[in-house]
Amino acid sequence: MAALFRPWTNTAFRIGLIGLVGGAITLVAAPMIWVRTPNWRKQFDAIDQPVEFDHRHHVQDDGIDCLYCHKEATVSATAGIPSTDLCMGCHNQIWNKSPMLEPVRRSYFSGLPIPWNRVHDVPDFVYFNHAIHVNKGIGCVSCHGRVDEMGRVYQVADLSMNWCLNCHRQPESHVRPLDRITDMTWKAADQSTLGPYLVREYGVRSITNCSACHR
Amino acid sequence: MGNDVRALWERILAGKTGRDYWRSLAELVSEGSPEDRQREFPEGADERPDEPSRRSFMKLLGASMALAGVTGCVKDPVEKILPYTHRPPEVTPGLSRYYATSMTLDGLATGLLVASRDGRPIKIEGNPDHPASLGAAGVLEQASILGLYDPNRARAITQKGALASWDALATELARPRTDRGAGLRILIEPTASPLLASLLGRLLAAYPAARVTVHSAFETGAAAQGATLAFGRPLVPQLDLRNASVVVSLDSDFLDGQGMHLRHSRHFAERRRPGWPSPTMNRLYVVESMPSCTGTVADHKLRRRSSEIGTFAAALAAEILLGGKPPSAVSPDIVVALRPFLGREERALVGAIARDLVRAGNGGLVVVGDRQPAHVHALGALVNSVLGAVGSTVSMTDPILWNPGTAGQDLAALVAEMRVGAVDTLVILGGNPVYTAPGGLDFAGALGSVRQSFYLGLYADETGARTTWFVPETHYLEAWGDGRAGDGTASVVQPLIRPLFGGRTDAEILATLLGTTYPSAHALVREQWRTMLGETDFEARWEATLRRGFLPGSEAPVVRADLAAPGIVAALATLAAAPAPAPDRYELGFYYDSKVHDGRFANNPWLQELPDPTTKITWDNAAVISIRTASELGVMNGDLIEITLPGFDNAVPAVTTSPPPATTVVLPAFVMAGHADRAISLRLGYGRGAALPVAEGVGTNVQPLRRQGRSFLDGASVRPTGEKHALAQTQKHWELHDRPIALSATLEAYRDKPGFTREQKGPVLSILPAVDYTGEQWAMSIDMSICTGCSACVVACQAENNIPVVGKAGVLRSREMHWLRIDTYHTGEVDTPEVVHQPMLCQHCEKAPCEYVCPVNATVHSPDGLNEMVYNRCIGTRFCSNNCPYKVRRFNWFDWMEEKPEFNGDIRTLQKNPDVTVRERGVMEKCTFCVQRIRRAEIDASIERRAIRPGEVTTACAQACPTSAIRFGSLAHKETDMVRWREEPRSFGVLHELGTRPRIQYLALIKNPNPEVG
Amino acid sequence: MATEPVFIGRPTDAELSDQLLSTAWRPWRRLGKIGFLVAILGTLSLFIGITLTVMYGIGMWGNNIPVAWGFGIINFVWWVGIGHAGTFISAVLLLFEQKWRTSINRFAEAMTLFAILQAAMFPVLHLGRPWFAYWIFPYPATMGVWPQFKSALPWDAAAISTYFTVSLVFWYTGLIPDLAAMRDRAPTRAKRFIYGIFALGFTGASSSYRHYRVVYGLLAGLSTPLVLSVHSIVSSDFAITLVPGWHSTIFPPFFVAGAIFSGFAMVLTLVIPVRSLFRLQNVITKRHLDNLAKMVLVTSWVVTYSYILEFFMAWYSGDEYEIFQFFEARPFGPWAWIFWMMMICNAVIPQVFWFRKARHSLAVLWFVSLLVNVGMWAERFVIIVMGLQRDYLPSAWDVFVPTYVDWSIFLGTMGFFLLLFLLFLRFVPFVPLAEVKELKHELSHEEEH
Amino acid sequence: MRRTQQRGIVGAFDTPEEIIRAAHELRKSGYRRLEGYTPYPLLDLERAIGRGRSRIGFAVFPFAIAAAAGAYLVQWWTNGVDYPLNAGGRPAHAPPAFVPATFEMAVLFSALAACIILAIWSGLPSLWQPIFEVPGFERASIDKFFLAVSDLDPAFDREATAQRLTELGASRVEPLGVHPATDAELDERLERTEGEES
Repeated sequence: MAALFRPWTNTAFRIGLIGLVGGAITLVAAPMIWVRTPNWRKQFDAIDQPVEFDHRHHVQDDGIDCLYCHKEATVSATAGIPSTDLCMGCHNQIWNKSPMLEPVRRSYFSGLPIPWNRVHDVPDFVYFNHAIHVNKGIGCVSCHGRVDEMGRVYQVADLSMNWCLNCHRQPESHVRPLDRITDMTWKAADQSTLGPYLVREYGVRSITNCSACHR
Repeated sequence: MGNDVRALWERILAGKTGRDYWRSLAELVSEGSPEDRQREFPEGADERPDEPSRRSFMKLLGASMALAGVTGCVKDPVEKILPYTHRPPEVTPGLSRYYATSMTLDGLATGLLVASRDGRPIKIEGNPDHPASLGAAGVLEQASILGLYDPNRARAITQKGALASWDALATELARPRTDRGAGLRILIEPTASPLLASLLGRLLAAYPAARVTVHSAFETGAAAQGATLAFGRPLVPQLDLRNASVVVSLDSDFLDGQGMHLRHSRHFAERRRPGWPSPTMNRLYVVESMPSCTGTVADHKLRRRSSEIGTFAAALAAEILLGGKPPSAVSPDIVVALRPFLGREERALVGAIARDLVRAGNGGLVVVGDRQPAHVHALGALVNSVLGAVGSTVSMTDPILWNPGTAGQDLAALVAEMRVGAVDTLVILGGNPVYTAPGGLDFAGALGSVRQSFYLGLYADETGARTTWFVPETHYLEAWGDGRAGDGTASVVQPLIRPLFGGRTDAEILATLLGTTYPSAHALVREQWRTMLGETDFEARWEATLRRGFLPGSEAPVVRADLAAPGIVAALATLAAAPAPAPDRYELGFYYDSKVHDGRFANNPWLQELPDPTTKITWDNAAVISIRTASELGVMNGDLIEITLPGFDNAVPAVTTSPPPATTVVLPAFVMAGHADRAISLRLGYGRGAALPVAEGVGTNVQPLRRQGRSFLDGASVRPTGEKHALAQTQKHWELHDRPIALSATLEAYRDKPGFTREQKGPVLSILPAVDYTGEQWAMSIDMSICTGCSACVVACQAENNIPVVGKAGVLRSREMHWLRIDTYHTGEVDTPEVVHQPMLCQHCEKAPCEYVCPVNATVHSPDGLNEMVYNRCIGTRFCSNNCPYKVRRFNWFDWMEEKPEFNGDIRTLQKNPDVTVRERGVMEKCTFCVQRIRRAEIDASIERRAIRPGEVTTACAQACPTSAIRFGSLAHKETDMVRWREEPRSFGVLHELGTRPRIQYLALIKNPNPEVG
Repeated sequence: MATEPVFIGRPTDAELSDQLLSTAWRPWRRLGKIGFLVAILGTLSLFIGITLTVMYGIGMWGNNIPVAWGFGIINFVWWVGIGHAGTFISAVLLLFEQKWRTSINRFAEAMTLFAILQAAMFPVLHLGRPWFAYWIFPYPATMGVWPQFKSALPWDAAAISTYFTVSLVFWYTGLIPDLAAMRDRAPTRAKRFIYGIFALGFTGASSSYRHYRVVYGLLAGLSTPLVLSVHSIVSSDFAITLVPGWHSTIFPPFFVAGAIFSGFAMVLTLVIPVRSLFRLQNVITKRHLDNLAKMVLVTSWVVTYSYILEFFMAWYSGDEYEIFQFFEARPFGPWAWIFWMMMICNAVIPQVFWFRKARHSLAVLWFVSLLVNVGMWAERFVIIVMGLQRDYLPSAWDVFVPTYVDWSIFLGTMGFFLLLFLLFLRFVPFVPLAEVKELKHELSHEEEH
Repeated sequence: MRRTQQRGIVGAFDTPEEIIRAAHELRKSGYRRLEGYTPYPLLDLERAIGRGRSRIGFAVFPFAIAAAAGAYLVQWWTNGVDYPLNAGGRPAHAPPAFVPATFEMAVLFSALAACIILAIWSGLPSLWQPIFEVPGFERASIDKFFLAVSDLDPAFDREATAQRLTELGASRVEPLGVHPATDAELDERLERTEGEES
């Protein structure tokens, strides 16, 4: 009698089988790849701000130091967003008519804060402390990238725990002299010798235990 | 069922050792069979949320996203940052600042330091320099921070329930009176505030006919009246326990719940700790009806009904003056009057105590509780002066509380006047009299016949609902004001935050009465203190005072006091005349609750969930009775009993204005070893009415049974109703089962055999490689000898670590979240057991059993010896909790913020500590040794390129402990007490033989019994 | 007395095939329909229970501190245990060349598969945050954190997943010749088509059979240590801890024995009704039931011995916590009646199997097997709940009280199990046709010589 | 096993004994490319057609070893090397604790390997094979025993072999894989057979 299946079913069936296995593998692999993409990590997408604040202008043209506005960085966990009166310190003199600065003036006179949008956002269970990093020779640029070249600021590092551990495991390859903390362009002549020296000098410790960041 | 229960009790009492008793009690009374428990939870009656909350769905959503994301954290949409517009120079975002202020309770102030972060107060600590605090902060002080953020606080001025404006109110209040104040009555709580005193003074000057009633749920004047008898003038005793070597407490809980209890605890502990090499201790006798915290640390506890304590005092005095040779000459009349009391108590016992006191001489001390009537205080004063203790362990000063003098009027008189309509304006400043007034006089009814009544209160409570005008009061953390500590030290109250709901202070109301329509408490305080600090560079001194929180050297001067025989004779006469208690009746004793006090803190979830130090009951009050009483009545824990006080209706002339208050109260019985027989102890402050959602329906209001001027009364009849009520206890087993958990010994035994804990410490054999711990190694030492079980540490921990509240249902299911609990064990005699308090928290074992069973590395050990709990890594297998022999781990069975928003949510979230993660549903949590504080200190030290200093870091519990029984620090700091204590012979580790190598060392409880007492 | 034969009658291969295959297309009677209804209702309650748990949290269960593990883990261990008999019958008995295993092995294996499915739900479901269950596997995470392999739970994950996969493979391999038979015998073209796909084009060529036999034996050889390892690992969830009553070195063998004990009981519970419903008395003879009963009796003794040993060791160790656990908490503490129920069901009742009469009365067999299942569930309850209710610090003691969600999930798994089992009976030849024919062939040979 | 090009003759037998005898005979008379199709494994037949013991076991073994090694290495590297954490004071690299997972993985992969190799060596899955075209072959899985002789067999001769099979007791003899089956033919045949059945 006639067979139930035709010759072509063999090929069809095997292709189907391969598809099945392949599909299963993709199902597992795809998300693992996805979470490593800048897209998921929210890297490189410049964020709009209520005020068109341009770091390029303030840092490069005016040569204002990071710590002038973000002064808490040296003492507190948060780097601090400057209060409106700090902005107005200059801008009641210069550009005090500029429509660009309208929101600032409104905030200044109404007393309502300017609602900035957070760019570097780690989960709430991560207790990052600016003070200790800044005081132990980790430069702004190391995590925030060339902010001085950003019109609208965006996240450069992927801010994954692996990324944190990467530096925590070998601080010597990232430390820099304390007077170069806010220097965006500084490069060590020879990090391999300078690094270990600074680590000893500043008493930098490689801390990878959990409660260092999670409490 | 009554009979077989009776049989059970008989069997228990027959038991030779306490052991059988405790066991049976554990099995049959405390816990009940699971089948019973099941009945408590009928299908679906557990904490099943009514309808799926939005967040739960978001959770699921998040879950699926996380699943898709194969990663720990799901990124949220863009978050906002709101910087200051005008930044205050002193504020640094992310750093806490501390401000000195003080909290006033029952008129006496306690100095505090309050941590403020980014403008919101988040934590309360004691003010180390303040005489009433010495750096400690009690349960109520700690918890008051949550009271500030209570969303149920009143928010608006109302007139007859309708919204009204301050202007309208002010004009009403300030309306000039023509009657010299004849119709004006002021009802205030006891106060020692210089500001209020002067304002009231001015008021009475302006309206000489006005009358002031000082009312509190309890009489606070007994001591002063006693002194009037003993010394012929009203004085109050100031204790100095640093000098006391033998203390006899007559119904006094001086280590907990009194104005100066923090100071007393600290000083008592200093003499209590049997240090090494020469262990010496003071000795404490406690005579009381209901076991108190003080009672639990006593070397000898004597169970007496409150009414018998007077007799005891007399007998003691008799023994001292007649038993041995009189140590000092007293007037013969006293001796004569005392003679009949000789032997009214068992002489061997009282004699021994008397001799002990005499030996101690001016190191002896008799403390009489405020609950006792004046004549007992007089006898106390007698004994003290005979011993020569006056001037050494106790000194007399003028009363600290403000006294209206001739303008004064007691509550009963006021109510009578109100009822006949003689009062046209009644101004009530706090105190919620409708609830706190004794049931005897129907205050609520009388209030109806007052033309115009004003009430200033934190809540629109029972009183607020009945007065014509209601004014929201400011919380003390929002207010300017002042007060005096128990020793008279003038202290300032300064606000840390703008009033959240508007609100006024009592001073402002009084000022308004005096005609200023827009008073400012700030201005008033400054005015007042101008007079106290003097004009000369006032600003600087004012600034200094604000920084310090109080005015040094302002304590009340000690006055000389000589015995006045006639008064004492009179006292003895009243005592002799006291009628014998009816045989078939029971004595009712009324007590402040150690958590909700007189009910003013009833809306505070932390306090409601805090286990009572002695009964471990949460979310309830009970009729506490002795074992024999229980056996007489045939009841066990949770059986509802009906307490009736006969002959009530004629106590008050005309109770026609409103339905007469009930004379019977039904509430659950709780059987407590160490309680006096044939007496029933009731705690005030429960059964609050509406407007307090948290407190509503919690416990039973026992005020209807109270009588004006009596904190205990005789002649109640009791009847079991046969119904049951589930009491939510956090601890149900009180027996040690001979396990080496909470070790104890007597002083002699300790001297003879110091190494009695040797089995429970030292190295243990292990096949595991030694982990070398270098650098800072965090550890804790706890001295059980000086732990009174007051539970301040528990609340401190709750405040510091964002610990959620689970509610009664949660506690009944044994799901309370406290990281730190106080285990209380009973040993020894059945009737009067020895009590051991053992604060139990994560032991931070070096070989932690919890760690190696976690499949995902969510709990691991840090190089500095901490047992780390990583919430964000935890998947919630609960394996760690199973393997924790100390059972100190807590699990988030629900998202408590979601499931119990009424306790954890709303603006209460403003209190949360920003340095501690708020734990998600389904993760394990536990004591972290306040790791956030440790890391903070590490960072500071590291930035300054130095090592952490000894004492730089301490945990919330250690910081709050009134007796400093908890010491925290690094093992590297050899010179600290924490380390020295561990080297004392009596130190030990709990469950040492398991080889967990706990980082917490306990110091065994040492008691110092009098060998003469059998 | 002559032992019963393992095969009755002399049907031709064709008749035999029709008898054994037809179950897959003969229309069902009312009884089957009712069965399905019950099963579906049970499954429903399971999914309601799961939804509530995932939506609100583990708080919906009765667990608390100290009793952090409740029904979840009880059910897990119980179901895994039941699974063991299937593998035991099909693998171990195969290696020992027990003829009587033939006609019931597929049946038992299916039971294994479905039991493991029920069990596998719980390790995930009982988590506080089930959506992170995958963290227990060592995959390259952006967090850079790994599982902790000193815990017994990753072992569990490995063991259970392996156990399920291997059992599935084993089962399917055995099934292939019969699927081929179904392909060639099924009445409608559609059916033949479907079975044909699953038969993978198997022809019964000797060249395939020669590998086939070896592989089948190999799988049996692998499954035997596997079945022992799985419950040993499950037992180490308890044995590696220091909870009184858990911390014991006899747990692995004790648990394996218990597992097989409950497994055989479950086989009896299922086989007896099926046998009569489908009139298979000739292939599943009294001999099979008799042997099963004997196995139950033996394992019951192993379990009983372990109980006695536990008590002895508790006393002998002199460890006060163990002593309290065994001599006070279990016999007299809360839920004590469950402890006594366990003792009676597992140690006493199976003793009736000493009597041939009992072994040959379907009613007795069936009820005893039911009671054994109850008893083994009770054993898990006793170990897990009672150990935690009364551990080291009396201050922390408390009792466990299950909630309606606990029950809906527990009963739900039974419904779901029944559902899968009925589907299996409906669509798969549950007596291995090829093997029975082989057996018949061998038997006929034996008779000749 | 080039089954798809397999051609030759199939003989159907009614009992195992017959087919085994037939196989022996053919073997004796120099046939080398024989294949039997039976409802259940017949060890004797395999021997008769000259198939020795299967070596599949050796093929599986390496997989077992590889899996075990891999499992242990993963545990050792993740816990001991990449991120060692102090869990309960136990050593980060704890061989005893790593045994269970190692063992389980070995079992898992050898089982999977065994089945996959089995499938490959027996040319499965292939839903269609020429043998299926042989009329009456559907009984091969029930109660008939088929013996196929490949035309690649040195001793193969269409008539003679057919003759021989009948002599040896084959109830019927059919050509195998004679018509390269096109879909069209199959369709047309199918109709016919279905006609017959009904």
